[in-house]
Amino acid sequence: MKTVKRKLLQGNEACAEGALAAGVRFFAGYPITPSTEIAEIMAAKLPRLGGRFLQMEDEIAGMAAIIGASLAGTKSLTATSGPGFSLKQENFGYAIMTETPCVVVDVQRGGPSTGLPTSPSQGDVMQARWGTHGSHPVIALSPASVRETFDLTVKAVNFSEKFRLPVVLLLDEVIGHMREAIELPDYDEIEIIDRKKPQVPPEEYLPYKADEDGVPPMANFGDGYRFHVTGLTHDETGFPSNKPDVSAQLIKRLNDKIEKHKDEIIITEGYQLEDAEVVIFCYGCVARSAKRAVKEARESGKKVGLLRTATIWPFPAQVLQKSVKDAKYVLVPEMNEGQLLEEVERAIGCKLKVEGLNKINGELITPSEILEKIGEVI
Amino acid sequence: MKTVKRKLLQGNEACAEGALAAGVRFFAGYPITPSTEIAEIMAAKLPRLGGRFLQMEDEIAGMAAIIGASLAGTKSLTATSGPGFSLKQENFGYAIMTETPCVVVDVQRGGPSTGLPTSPSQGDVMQARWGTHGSHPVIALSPASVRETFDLTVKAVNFSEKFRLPVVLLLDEVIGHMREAIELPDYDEIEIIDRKKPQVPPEEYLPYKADEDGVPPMANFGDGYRFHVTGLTHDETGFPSNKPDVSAQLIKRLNDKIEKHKDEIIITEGYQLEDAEVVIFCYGCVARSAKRAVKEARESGKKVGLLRTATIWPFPAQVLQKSVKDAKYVLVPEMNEGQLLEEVERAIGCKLKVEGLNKINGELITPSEILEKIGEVI
Amino acid sequence: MSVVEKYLRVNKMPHIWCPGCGNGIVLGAFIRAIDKLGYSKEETVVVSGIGCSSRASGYLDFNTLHTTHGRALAFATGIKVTRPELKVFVIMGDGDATAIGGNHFIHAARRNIDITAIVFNNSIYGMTGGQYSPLTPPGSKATTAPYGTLEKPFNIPELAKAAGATYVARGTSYHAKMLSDLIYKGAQNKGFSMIEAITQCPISFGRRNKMGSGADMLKWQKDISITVKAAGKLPPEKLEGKLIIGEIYNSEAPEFTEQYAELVERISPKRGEG
Amino acid sequence: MSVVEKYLRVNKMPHIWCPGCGNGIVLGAFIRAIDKLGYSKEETVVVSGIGCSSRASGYLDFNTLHTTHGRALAFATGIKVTRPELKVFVIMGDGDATAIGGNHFIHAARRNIDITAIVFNNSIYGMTGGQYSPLTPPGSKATTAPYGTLEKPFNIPELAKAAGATYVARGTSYHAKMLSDLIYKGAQNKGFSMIEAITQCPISFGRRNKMGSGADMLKWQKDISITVKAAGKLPPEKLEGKLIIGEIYNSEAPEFTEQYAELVERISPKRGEG
Amino acid sequence: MQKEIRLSGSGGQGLILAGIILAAAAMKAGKNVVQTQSYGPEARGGASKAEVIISSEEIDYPKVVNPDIMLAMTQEACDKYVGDLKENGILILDSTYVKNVPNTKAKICSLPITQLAKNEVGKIIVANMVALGALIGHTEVVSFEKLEEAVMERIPMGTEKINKKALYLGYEAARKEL
Amino acid sequence: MQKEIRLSGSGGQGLILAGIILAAAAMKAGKNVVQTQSYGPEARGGASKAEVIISSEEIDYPKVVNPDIMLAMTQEACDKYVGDLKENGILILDSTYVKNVPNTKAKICSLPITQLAKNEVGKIIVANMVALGALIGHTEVVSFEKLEEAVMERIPMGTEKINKKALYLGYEAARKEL
Amino acid sequence: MSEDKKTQIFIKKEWCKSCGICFAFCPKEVLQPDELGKAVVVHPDKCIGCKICELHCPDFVITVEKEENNENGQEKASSR
Amino acid sequence: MSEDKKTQIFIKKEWCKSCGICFAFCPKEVLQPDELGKAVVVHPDKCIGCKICELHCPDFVITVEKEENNENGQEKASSR
Ligand SMILES: Cc1ncc(C[n+]2csc(CCOP(=O)(O)OP(=O)(O)O)c2C)c(N)n1
Ligand SMILES: Cc1ncc(C[n+]2csc(CCOP(=O)(O)OP(=O)(O)O)c2C)c(N)n1
Ligand code: SF4
Ligand code: SF4
Ligand code: SF4
Ligand code: SF4
Ligand code: SF4
Ligand code: SF4
Ligand SMILES: [Mg+2]
Ligand SMILES: [Mg+2]
Repeated sequence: MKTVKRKLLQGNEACAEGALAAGVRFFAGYPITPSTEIAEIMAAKLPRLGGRFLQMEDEIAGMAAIIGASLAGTKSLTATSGPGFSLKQENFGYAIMTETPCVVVDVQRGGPSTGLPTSPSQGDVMQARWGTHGSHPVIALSPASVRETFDLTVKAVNFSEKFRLPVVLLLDEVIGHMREAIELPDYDEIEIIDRKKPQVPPEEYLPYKADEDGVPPMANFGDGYRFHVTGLTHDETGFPSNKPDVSAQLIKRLNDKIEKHKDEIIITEGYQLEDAEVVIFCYGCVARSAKRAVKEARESGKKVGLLRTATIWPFPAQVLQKSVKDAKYVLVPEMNEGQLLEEVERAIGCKLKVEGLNKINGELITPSEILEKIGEVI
Repeated sequence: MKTVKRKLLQGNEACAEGALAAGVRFFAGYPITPSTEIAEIMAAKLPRLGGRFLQMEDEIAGMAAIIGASLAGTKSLTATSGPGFSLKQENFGYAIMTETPCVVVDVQRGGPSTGLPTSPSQGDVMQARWGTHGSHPVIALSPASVRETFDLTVKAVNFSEKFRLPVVLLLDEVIGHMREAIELPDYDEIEIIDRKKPQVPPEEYLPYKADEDGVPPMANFGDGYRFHVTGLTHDETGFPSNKPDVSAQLIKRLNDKIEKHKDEIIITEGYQLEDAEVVIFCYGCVARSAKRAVKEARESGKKVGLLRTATIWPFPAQVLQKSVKDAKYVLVPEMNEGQLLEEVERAIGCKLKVEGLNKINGELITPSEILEKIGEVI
Repeated sequence: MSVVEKYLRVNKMPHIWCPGCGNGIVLGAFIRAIDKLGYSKEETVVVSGIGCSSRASGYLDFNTLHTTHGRALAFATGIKVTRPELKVFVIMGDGDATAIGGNHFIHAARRNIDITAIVFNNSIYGMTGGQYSPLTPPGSKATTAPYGTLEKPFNIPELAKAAGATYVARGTSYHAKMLSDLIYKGAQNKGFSMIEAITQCPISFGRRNKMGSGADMLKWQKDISITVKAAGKLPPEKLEGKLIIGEIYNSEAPEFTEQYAELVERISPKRGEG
Repeated sequence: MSVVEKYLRVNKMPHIWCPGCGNGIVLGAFIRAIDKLGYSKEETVVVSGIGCSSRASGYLDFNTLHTTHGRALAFATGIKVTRPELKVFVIMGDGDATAIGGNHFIHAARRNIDITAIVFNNSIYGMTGGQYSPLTPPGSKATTAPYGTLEKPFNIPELAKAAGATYVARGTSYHAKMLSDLIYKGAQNKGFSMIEAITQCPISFGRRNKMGSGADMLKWQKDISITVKAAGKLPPEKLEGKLIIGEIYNSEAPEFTEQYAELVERISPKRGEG
Repeated sequence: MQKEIRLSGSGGQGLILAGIILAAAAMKAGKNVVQTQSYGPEARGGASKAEVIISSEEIDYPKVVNPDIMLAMTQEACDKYVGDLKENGILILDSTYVKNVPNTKAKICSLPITQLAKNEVGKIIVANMVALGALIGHTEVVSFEKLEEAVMERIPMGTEKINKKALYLGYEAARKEL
Repeated sequence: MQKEIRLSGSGGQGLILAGIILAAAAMKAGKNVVQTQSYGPEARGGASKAEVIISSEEIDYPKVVNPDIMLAMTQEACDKYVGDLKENGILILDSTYVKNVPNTKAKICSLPITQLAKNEVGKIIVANMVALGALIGHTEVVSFEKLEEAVMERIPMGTEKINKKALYLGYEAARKEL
Repeated sequence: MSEDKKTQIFIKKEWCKSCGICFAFCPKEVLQPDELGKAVVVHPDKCIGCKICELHCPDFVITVEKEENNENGQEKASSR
Repeated sequence: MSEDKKTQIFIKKEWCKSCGICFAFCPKEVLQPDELGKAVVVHPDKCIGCKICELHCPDFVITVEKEENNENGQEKASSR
């Protein structure tokens, strides 16, 4: 990839830039710390790129508007933080059910409730998975650097288009507000995925008939394919049905289309894992502390490695299982009460010792806190 | 307990009756199938009991209003279904943070989104735990009969008062709409718990200073104790603080007050467990099918038992571990894609074979489906 | 083929509405308006919320979107802002539009975005079986108001106007032809148009309030209605209990998507790509 | 001790508001109104949303509730309905009250529930650093409107009135004394009262719009204001760009908690316990 | 001894109320009883079904799989559910709507229920009571007295007469068929 | 080689902008750089802190634990953070507000930063630029030229002159102290 | 009236829900219920083509035309 | 003016944020900024007790009284 010149970018800025690079041309949202810069940049840039920015009356409306815009053919994104993410949950589920591509950025801050609005947290990890009612699939990504924020935003848009679902990008206040000197890729060389278009004429189009890959081709409103979209359980024609089979098949397909493409969606990074006795498993800003901790531990001769996941959901259980094959102890530092820890336990809990290092005071976990915890075991 | 005469009651009716028996005198909500009967009964009965019923403009307002009323001293409850539960999540978190007693009934229907409004489901089990942003504790109960709906509604109100948090009562369309001929207990003999009142004069009252049990005594607005309530992280005085210690202690206490009283909160029922090789673990309406399946399996000589939990959250991991000590196989039938199954796997997954039986087509799992699945293993 | 059938998804008929329900009449009036407007099916988008009335979208052979309860206008805003060339109509129930959806209602009006909203006002939550709505007349019985409603209803034409709508009208299913004309006119307004369509719900509202059959309720509509013109000639006390129908407000103000286009125009040449 | 200090939580001072912010002035006006009303601290409840202005509740020595963004009126409704004897005031920012909270705003007004709402209108989202609100004057700069706002603002007195409020007024922080009187009067209205308090945010609004210091912005308020009385004598074209202040609407209608009490009265004797 | 009954037809025919009344009658007779239902989102017109299980034991699984007794008030319902009937089951049909009598081993009682309601009582809306009467007349799953009592407790004031009449009409018609 | 810098004071003093500019200057000098911040919910008045790490290697942990260089623009900030300074660290104080100079082994450079801004430039608001100039003047962690370049790119049009003046003022004052 | 200038009334009976609105409002009693309440044309010759029935039938059952144009599946009654 | 009928101006300086509103609006230039912009009473004798400063100080710094009543922690300047 060719690169353009270095820039000092904030995580939130990189997110906005990534969205624009991926072809997002509509943003609708409601301001909330620590996500607001994303909206502000979109407000400045979208009208210059033929796009549209809307500050809606609330987060619910923001979510609704991006779904509407996406159905009409425009790649769309919204950004918020915990309280707003909670409000978006109903329409988030609607996007899942109607298979509407879009991206929801949640720049996490301290919760529950209004909590600590200006402090970092990783408290919405489980909410991203289970915040809306009903059984449903989810993709959620979480970057650990400004540059990765750009990359994962592009990926989030791409995944949403490819698999037709809302994708969650989980930033945290540290990543969102941090500035780093980074090089952005040449925009022409970024892989951009657009939703599949129908290959049949309008009369033959069944809007919810999936291809082999579980994903139905998608026509846009106003492009000559007239069809019906509903949040009710529906059949391939898109019209409501409460036949048990139809319902079971629909929900199963929604889940399967993600489950089957897990390998493509899951992005992880291993560091010093080869001979690691202790594996640190983490994500987001905490991975920065963990990396430093690994370096320092290695300097003092301790066999410590790091598995960082950029994909939170679907959970990378298999990668994790492979990565800890020779380990004795897995540490899961998180800025919450141990949310992903539960998944780790489920994946490997009976095979080796798994512990969480949980910090909920609004401050980033430090390398020395990790080292101390590791010191207790090796 | 003395009993009064038998009545043919619907689950939703029993819920309303239980709420009234427990002292609920305020209901605010927004109609939604299949929960609406609860509101309708409250609308008819509350004004006759000196209470108040309000149909609010939406579910968000319903949740807000019951919190307000509870802070002013009135036991309060709202009822909804998935889409409304999603909308309530932000203020649900506010009740957690401000430690305001109240009860949210979610009569589950098919999801995600508008889904199958008139069909049963158990799709909101994980949402009850993780629907709102941030790390937080939760109590969620789920009955399996009309009579138990009455009892657990009383318990839900009691737990909310005792531990000062919003309690979720998860019904499902089958239980909510089913009618059974039941006997209600004599109301005078029902144990009613009221929030602890402060033992100090107003000048000395620290509204968020907890007693030994982790729960702070609660004064009501308008009763002479003036204090401040906020969803921001706050110290013992109730005023906002973003000191790391204060924040960590608060969140920890919120979690601990439930964790420490787990044994009191967890309610389970074992059936034919003693020598069971196969244990069915389930909750809600599915437990009815499971019980029949156990009876039929026993008739054909198969050692099958049932562990039914009425408490979904906190999850009864220890009870489960004890109950399956001698089992070889645990079956978890659920009307979702396997939500509580994940908790079961975490608790016992490495020790014995655990499988889910998942039905998402809007119909109740049948005894024969369970028997068939069991037939595959014994 | 009748005019109506030309735009119906005929294979979805008969619709789910109860015998005598006014939703079909309002839907017919809507279709006749579209026909007269001459909009193509491809360029027309109908967005609805959740409720009996909101099922209308499924019966219309346009681009149709059946959204979540109360949020139709917010979805529609996303469509209209990104595709201003499309003709966007929004169908909502009274609860949908003014209870849970009240905020989107006033904000769409405030922005004066070129959307035509039709509120099917049957005075009740029909779909959920008869709870009162913010438009239920005071004193009416509803499942959640067994002793009669206490709450004062909105006057939604006034509300829409105060919020910023530029075309505001009220019709009834009895005055089906006029209703169609009001929708026709509203659609032509460049800006936010709100047409309140008073319609009968014999099952969830009428029965509980002893209003008789669908036909009886239509007669009642006839009896209480008075046109804006006629009302203008009467003293206020004579209007007590009357339903004013017709075009209530019609004005001009900048339309949102046009303003946006002007903004783009304004900033584009100066600095190029951002 | 000054009147104001009598009601302040003095140990929370100095407050978090920026130098020159008008919130403190409005808060002072509010406190003076309470003092004049003679309400006890125990019977007074102040509910606020989220925003700079909503921090006011924390500084007041009453029963105070700092809720979620936009929802203060819904919380307050639960309090007032169950404890009608309490004096319930709601403090909201312009975004709080009319953006995310717009629905609760119109519904509290519709019910005419006896709550006095004070909207601190600084034309901007102050707390989050300067995004435009539904009350930002058109053409203003905001962080989310770098080219000037396009959206038409609400006239919230008109909106409140159309929705059903029975007392509606507008004051400014410049006219601090009058503002206090308007709050005083509003609190005495039995029903829903809405007082819009125009106030200055020099940091998030004024600076971006080159309006100078807090003092300069107060002067600007003075220049553009005209009382309802004076405005009544001028032709509409002379009112262009003017801010009408004073009591805008004052009427009588049944109050919700009283109506509810009557309902209870009405149904109680007849049938006994249900 | 457990009896499982399914009442099927379409929304608006009052089958759920009929199910509730049947359950209440059985309760009055000292039985355990569970009543469930299923219906579409339509207020009127969609498929609708009410089920009642009457037993002297505890009732666990609350739904009816193979009914002992089934009422079908529309052709659609009849076709959909007739296959579930127990071999020696009883099928009660409203011949007003069920024109194609199914091929089944069950005992069939076919009566023009809706027509009876319309012609003899003057109100189609009481067809459910005619049907209930017929069901009891044919099966005696509860006594007519208990049924009548239960009906009286669950109907709007002022409609006692026509409901009673409808009930008796169905009862008699079914007795005659026996 | 890694340099860790903390700029501390209260909201409204422009420390975050100062941090960004410092980071941008370091980037211009070809370094890796991470800039973070922390602030309260107050738009003005609360504690505020900006941190910059400048390094020729990859920067992992982005926060500053033990700064090499620290700027304190309020007494509160000074008292709170001075203990974190490295033993041989450098502490730059605004003597306008920091009246109690802490007892520390670090090298102290005390200048009346805000007063300088007010008296010499006529605008308290440029105190952050005076501070930045002083920081560079004292530590040369980046060159004055790069700093000036970075400032020019990040300030509102029309304010170039006074910002340059402030920057230079601080720089010179610090050089004099050396 | 309508002596010889003819209207045609098409009834899509399978959509009719027997609501009675058309009978109630037809000014000429052209329409009547059958035994299940569905609309039938009993006096086609009396029809004045006012379309009140068409505009008010909630179920799109009725089409009234001045000219011919009979479609499949529709019961037709013309005034001739 | 206020020749001998006295007002007292109390200034809670530690709450003052130097916003300048009081100086800008005092009709009699009674108040002035100190070197950090905080309010000080420079011409107590000129005060007419209009309370414009008190009503408009956003930080509750200023109390103007016609009578005595000095409290701890408040800087007092009386017109006598
Ligand atoms: C979030 C949410 N809350 C509640 C409901 C339940 N619900 C469905 S439609 C409806 C109201 C219907 O009334 P109205 O909008 O007036 O439409 P109508 O059915 O009368 O046409 C309600 C409360 C829902 N689907 N979603
Ligand atoms: C659900 C939710 N959305 C967004 C926010 C972020 N937020 C906090 S205050 C605010 C707006 C503040 O503006 P306004 O209500 O006018 O009050 P002001 O600060 O101007 O007094 C916003 C958007 C939030 N806290 N919660
Ligand atoms: S319930 Fe009312 S609104 Fe709904 S379809 Fe029936 S009659 Fe129409
Ligand atoms: S940001 Fe504006 S509203 Fe908020 S405290 Fe500062 S000046 Fe006041
Ligand atoms: S067109 Fe008029 S006259 Fe003819 S049938 Fe219809 S309503 Fe009757
Ligand atoms: S109005 Fe339509 S649905 Fe009603 S009876 Fe007449 S034809 Fe049938
Ligand atoms: S009371 Fe009036 S004259 Fe006296 S200091 Fe205050 S503003 Fe000036
Ligand atoms: S108005 Fe108040 S805060 Fe402002 S300078 Fe004067 S005393 Fe200080
Ligand atoms: Mg309605
Ligand atoms: Mg504001």
